[in-house]
Amino acid sequence: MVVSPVHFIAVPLLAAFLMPILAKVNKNLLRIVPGIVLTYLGYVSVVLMNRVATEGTIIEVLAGWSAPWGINLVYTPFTGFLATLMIAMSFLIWLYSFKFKKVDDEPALKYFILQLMLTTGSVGLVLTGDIFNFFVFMEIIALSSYALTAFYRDRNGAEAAFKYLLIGAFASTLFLLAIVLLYSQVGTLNMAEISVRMHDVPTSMKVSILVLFLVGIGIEAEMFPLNGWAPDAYSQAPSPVGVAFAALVVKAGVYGLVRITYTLFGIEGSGIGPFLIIMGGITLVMAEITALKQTSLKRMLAYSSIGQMGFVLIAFGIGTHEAVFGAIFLMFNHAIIKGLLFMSGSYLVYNTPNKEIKYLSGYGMKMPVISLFFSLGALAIVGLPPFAGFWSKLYILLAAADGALYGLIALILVVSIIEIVYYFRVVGRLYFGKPAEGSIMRKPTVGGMIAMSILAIAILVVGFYPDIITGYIDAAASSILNTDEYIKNALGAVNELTPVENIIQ
Amino acid sequence: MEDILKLLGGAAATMLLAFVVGATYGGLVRKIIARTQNRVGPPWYQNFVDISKLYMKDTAVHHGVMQHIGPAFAITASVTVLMFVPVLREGGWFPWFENLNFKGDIIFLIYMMVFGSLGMALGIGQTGNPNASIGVSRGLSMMVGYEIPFVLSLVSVMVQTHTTSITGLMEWQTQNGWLMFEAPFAFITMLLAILGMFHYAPFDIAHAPSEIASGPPSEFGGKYLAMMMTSGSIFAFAKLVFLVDVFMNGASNLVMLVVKTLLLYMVPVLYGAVSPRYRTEQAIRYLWGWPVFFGIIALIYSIYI
Amino acid sequence: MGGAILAYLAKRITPMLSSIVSFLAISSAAVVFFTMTSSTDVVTVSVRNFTLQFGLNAYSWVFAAMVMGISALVSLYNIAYMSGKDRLGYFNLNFTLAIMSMMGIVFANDWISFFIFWEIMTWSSFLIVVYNGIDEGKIGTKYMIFSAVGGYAMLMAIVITNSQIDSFLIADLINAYPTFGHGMQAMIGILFLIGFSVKAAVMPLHVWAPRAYSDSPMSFTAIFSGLLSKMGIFGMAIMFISVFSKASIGDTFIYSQVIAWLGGVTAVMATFYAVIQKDAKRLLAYSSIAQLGYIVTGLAIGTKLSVMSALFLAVIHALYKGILFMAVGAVERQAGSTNLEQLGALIRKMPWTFFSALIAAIALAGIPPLGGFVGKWMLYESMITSTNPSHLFLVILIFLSSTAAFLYVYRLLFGLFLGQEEPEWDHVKEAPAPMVIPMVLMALTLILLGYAPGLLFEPIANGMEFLGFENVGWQMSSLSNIWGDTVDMQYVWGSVVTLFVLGAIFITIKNRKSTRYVTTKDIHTSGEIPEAHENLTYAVDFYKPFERAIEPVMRKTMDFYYNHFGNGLESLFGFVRKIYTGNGQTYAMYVVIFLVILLLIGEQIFK
Amino acid sequence: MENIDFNQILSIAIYGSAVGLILIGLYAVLMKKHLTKIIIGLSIIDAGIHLLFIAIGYISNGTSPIFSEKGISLVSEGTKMVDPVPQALVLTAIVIGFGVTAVALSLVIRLYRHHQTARIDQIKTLKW
Amino acid sequence: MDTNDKGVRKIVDMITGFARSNSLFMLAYGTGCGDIEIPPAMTSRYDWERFGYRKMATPRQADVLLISGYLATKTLKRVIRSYEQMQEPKYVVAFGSCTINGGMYWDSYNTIKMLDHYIPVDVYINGCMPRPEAVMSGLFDLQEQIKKGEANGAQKYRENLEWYRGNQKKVIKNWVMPEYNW
Repeated sequence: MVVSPVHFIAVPLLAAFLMPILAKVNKNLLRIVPGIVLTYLGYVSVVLMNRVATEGTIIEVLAGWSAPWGINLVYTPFTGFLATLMIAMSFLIWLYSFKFKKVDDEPALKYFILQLMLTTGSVGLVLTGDIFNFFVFMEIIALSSYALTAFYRDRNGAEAAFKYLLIGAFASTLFLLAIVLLYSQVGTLNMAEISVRMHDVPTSMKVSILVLFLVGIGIEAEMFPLNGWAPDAYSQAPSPVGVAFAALVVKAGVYGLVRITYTLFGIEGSGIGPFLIIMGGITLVMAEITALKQTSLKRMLAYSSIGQMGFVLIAFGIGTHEAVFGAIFLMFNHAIIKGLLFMSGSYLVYNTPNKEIKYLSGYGMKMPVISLFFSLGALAIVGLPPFAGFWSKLYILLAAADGALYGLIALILVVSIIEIVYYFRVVGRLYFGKPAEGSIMRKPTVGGMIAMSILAIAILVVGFYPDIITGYIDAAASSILNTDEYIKNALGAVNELTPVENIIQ
Repeated sequence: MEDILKLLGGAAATMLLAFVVGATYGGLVRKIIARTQNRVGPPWYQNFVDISKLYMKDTAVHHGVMQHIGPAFAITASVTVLMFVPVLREGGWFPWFENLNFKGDIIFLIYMMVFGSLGMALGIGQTGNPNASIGVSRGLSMMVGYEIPFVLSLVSVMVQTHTTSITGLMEWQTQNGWLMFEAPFAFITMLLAILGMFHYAPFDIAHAPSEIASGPPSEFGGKYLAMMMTSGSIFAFAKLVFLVDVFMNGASNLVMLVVKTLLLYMVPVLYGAVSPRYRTEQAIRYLWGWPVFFGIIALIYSIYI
Repeated sequence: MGGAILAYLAKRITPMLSSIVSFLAISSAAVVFFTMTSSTDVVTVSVRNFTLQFGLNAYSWVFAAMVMGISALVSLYNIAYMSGKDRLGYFNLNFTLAIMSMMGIVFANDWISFFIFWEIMTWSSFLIVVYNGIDEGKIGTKYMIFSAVGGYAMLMAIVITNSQIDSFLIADLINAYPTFGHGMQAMIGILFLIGFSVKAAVMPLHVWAPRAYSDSPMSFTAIFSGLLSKMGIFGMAIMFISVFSKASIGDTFIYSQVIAWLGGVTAVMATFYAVIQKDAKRLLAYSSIAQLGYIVTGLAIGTKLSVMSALFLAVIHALYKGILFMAVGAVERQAGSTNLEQLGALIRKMPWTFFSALIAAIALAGIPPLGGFVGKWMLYESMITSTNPSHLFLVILIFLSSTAAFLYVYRLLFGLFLGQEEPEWDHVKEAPAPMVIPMVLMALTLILLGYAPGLLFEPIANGMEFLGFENVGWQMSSLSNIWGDTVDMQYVWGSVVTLFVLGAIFITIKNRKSTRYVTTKDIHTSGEIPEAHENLTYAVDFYKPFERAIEPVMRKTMDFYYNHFGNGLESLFGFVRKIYTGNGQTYAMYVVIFLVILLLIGEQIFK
Repeated sequence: MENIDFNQILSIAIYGSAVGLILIGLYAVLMKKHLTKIIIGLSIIDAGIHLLFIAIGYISNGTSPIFSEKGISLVSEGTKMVDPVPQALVLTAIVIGFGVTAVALSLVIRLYRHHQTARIDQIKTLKW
Repeated sequence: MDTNDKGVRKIVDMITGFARSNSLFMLAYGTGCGDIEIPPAMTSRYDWERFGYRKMATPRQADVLLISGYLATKTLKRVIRSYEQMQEPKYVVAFGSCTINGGMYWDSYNTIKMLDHYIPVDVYINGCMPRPEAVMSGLFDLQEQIKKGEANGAQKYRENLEWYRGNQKKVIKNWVMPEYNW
């Protein structure tokens, strides 16, 4: 079987729609099928990664229509890296949630379908080379996220989901409006093509489109004034979904932001860079400040996630190769570390009222392994060596220093101190104090333990030996920065098959 | 071998001299205080009698090994200080009293001077007597008070003369005149500091006999007290010689030595004879007030002269 | 060299399941270290686009030897001290990590690995600080905040340096520093100094230290105060000597002055606080801060003698503060308390502990003839002989601090070991051998160093020559300043020891038969008979008069201001976060407002 | 008045009504407190945008967008064919909008059951 | 002691006698009204310091225990303890009639009559109260005794400890004195 990027979308989507039928056949199938699908996708992505490394960007044209008319998937090192990351995280989430919903099968069915759809959406969003499909995948993500957020009937999930929906629908509307305006100006939906034709667009219109895009995608990327939905959704969604938000949804959002700013509008000299830095800075500060005052562990993690995204935005805003490298590294780190934190954290707070931190005293003794994982994650996310988080922070700081942005460095470091404070509050609490009476520990499932162990090992390995991953990230950074190459590759397919020939076929 | 013999002989001679002069001074002080109070006072040799009586006490009790060797700390400190202080200036009888004059300097002596206090304090601590501990607390606190002007004065002298050794200081004085006049502010500071240093009134709260039962030595009797008093006599003399060396160019013969030390000694004694008593914190604040002020002036003077 | 690194990496991965394993690991690393012959190997690890270098030089050898030697002994102590406590694996893992990260710091030849190990050291020690779990985590948080401030200041300096010279090597910074502009020099210098000052607990950045020192298990505090804080000194010495001295005098003069005075003020204030403490651990913690103040001052003055004294004091301080913390730890373990107002008269029960503590206390007080005096002497002499008038005033501060140090030293020994014997402490026994042996060994080292400080001068002089001094002279047992005045430690030592032995013999054999030991209940109490349970020891508010005398300077602590600042900040944060109202419509409103604003000013932003 | 181009009026009307719909929807979303009204507002915004999209793609007097073999050249000639893409996209968007609305309404039902109210300013259990 | 050393011993005794007698450190037990006579003896009117007498604050340093007046059974306990804490050689000087025979408290139920029964007294000074002159005269007597080597109350006390203890315990009902190895 020849692997191609299409499988990323086709296989999970197919599986998702087949699952109700499969569930009728055997109830256990619906737990196993996502695993099989994701394992297969993992295989595909590994193969493709290797192929990209040797042959360069892979373009997959769908339905026989080549660019700029047809819908195409662009598998660059950058998108490939993100897709692989997403699939890997998705697989771990599946492992983690394998036995999570055993109470009754009906929600489990929905859950796995939605999870597969979420994966599809995220991976598709990353891979697509077409702005409207981008929108469609964004909506797939959004819809499955709404549903997943409201998954538990007994929590305030519905409220969170409604807020998410309200903002999310707004986002998609604005995004659509942007697409409309863009189309009216350039008359194409292929991103590479748009990028080429962007020069001709009058500035005011260009700015309006950019602003609409920024706001629309900024909502998904949790940019500051647009992120009111995020903490609620993170904290009310089932914990694997929290992981999925951190590892898939937000990453997709950031990807979109980057793709639009870098490829469509061009980062250099456009004022987008400083804008991203400023907005990222504000996001970072606001989120960390708010996180400091949280009493609920999950909300704290959510705000921390927002903060990290702000950090990523800063790094993308700086826009040098080093900064983008750091940003992608940070995206990777954030996915694995926040994944670990959400996974272990939700075990910790499983039985505490309101998921409050203050009830966690002394859990270090009751749940040693989980607490260890959480502490590891906490150490890593604040960027303490020798864990993974340190390297990404270091590279971003180096990039900032190269740009002589000393104030920014100071800001990042001050905020890191706030981050340290609230994370270490929790870690400190875990390791001393007496556990409250009658608190029941939830035993972690085998799948969950495996997932967390893999993440923990990944954090350690990347921390000790970052070179294991830096090669891929370097390639990814080059590919996102090199817009011309992207255009050439994406449109290069045109030269191989002329559209007319296509039509005739 | 000869050196060692000479050293030991010199040391013994110096110790004897110091003890005799120190104890005599002790008697004289008592006499003088008595005279100021319109009394006759004990004979000048009274201290010898007291000390020898105490050595002749039949029994002695101690509360533990630290109390037992506490007086040994004290005598170590006083004799070591004595060994490193030039008793006489070059020439004359000097070779007999050379001891270890060239092996140490002022900073070392400052530190050596507190060695005994601390050792004694440890011995005193072991007795468990609350009065003794209160005395120690007061004494050590007061020490912090007077060390500051003391050191300020010495530092300014050292800065002015560009040497930290006593023999160097004395050479400087031989050429340039007594530091008492060359460094007047330092001398004033020192005079104020030694009021506290000799623990006479008004800085005698550490030993207040009727309030805290003579304070630190209240559990020491017999040979322990005798040794403390011996050490005290030697130490008083050593300190005086040190001060005379620093400010009055030492002495070329024993007569001059006695005259100079006695003159200097009279300052705290006479001041104390007519003074009431400061509380500890008052004493510390006093010592950190004018004396330090003068000390700083002395330091500035020594830097810019 | 490579062996040590390897051993150390291997150790790090091994889960430290018991203290013994950790002791074996550390001591074997120590053995490897001390038997290492060639010290010029450089191990290079490359990460992406830069390389990390590890190597040993004459300067870092001093610190490496100190770390290895003392931590090997302390880890022996640790076996007995920690036996029977919870979560040994957790503790020992961090314990070993901290020690090994210190080795990493001294081995590091580049700033990145320096920083990596620095931070490992920080968080592993943080995890130990919260191990005891007292006071709701405030101590740990404070420690972490300040360490983070320091660490990040350092990181900032590192990345800025890299942006200037495109190299992380320490040597490159030293060479390139003079070529920077003034602002850049100042920024890098100050940031590095902040980073190191936090660990060295210099005055405005010290508030984490007392509690962090006192609330960790004592076997770690011996390391914490003795060695870990020395890493700040390690870095500071590099800054002051190698980096600043290459730059033009005028610029760096100010930093040196400021830091020197800060060190002096630290020494005085911390000493005052130490004097009024009621808890032995807290007392020692403040004392550590004060002693670090001396060392910092010594470094900042920057003459040959002062730097030598600072490095000498650094090593000596590790020794004596290690002993004292271990002794207090032994008391804590045996008697279950470290309250100076309650304990007493343990001297007869724990003679060896007392002996080591006594030696260490004498060294701490700087009284001849022990090693502590050597360091202090050099420090004073360097200041007095300094050509800079401000140092002459500084010497008074230092002197005040070191005189006041007698107070707390006495308080410590008195509170723990002297005073009246109480039935309450009758059960106390001498600490087990693994605890006593390291203490006594270290005490003997102190005595030896008093006799022959040259043993320590040699590596220090080599290290200083490496750092950039020329012709660092030293003699085996004689100290001298630049005015040519000397102190002959052999004679001092000989005189003191001879006289002491003679005096002790005399007082012992005199009336030996009729000299008796009586219990501490048999004291003069104006005839009153104290009952067995009555404690007459004067231990509460021991230095109340002194406290009253220094009261004006003690009214407001630095801690107070920091707490106010922190609380104000927290309430500000609490206010700011109200922007997340919880109303979905408000969020939508934010989106629209943001959109409108961007649309309005978009053309100005995006060109 | 005879100069008035009907097409121009039509396009102004269409564009105007699109913008109007968007603004009305925006008002509903931002000002109305009832959840259902907010959702209706969202739908109205959607409708407005769809209208706008169609309007952009529409070319008066254009032919229906059916490619012949010379399809490409038709585009380059320009004006005769109505752009098919917006229509296709709007169809997709409508479907998506429908989905969103459905999910939203189901959420409203659940919220009402949970809180016994459908006023958005009273559903604020999650905040700060 | 060898007979040959007799001469030496004599000289030594002389010196010790001189030193001991001329350096009397006193611990005044000033419970009774007699204590008011000590300040005049100390101060410039009579100035006993000229004879080497000196008031000490603690029994450890003192040679002489001055009992200045009547002793209640309650205070006797303190006296005994103070006496036992003194270092040998030690002497007791009791003054005032009360210490001799109870004086005006001769029929009091809680005042001891003969101090001699409880601790060995070297010198009694009678009078109610004895004037400073009398006190000093008594001390001169003590000096003479010391010189002659006759003031050996402490030795007596040690030898007849059981008898003394018996007497002491008779009057002190709640005997809680610790058995120090004085």
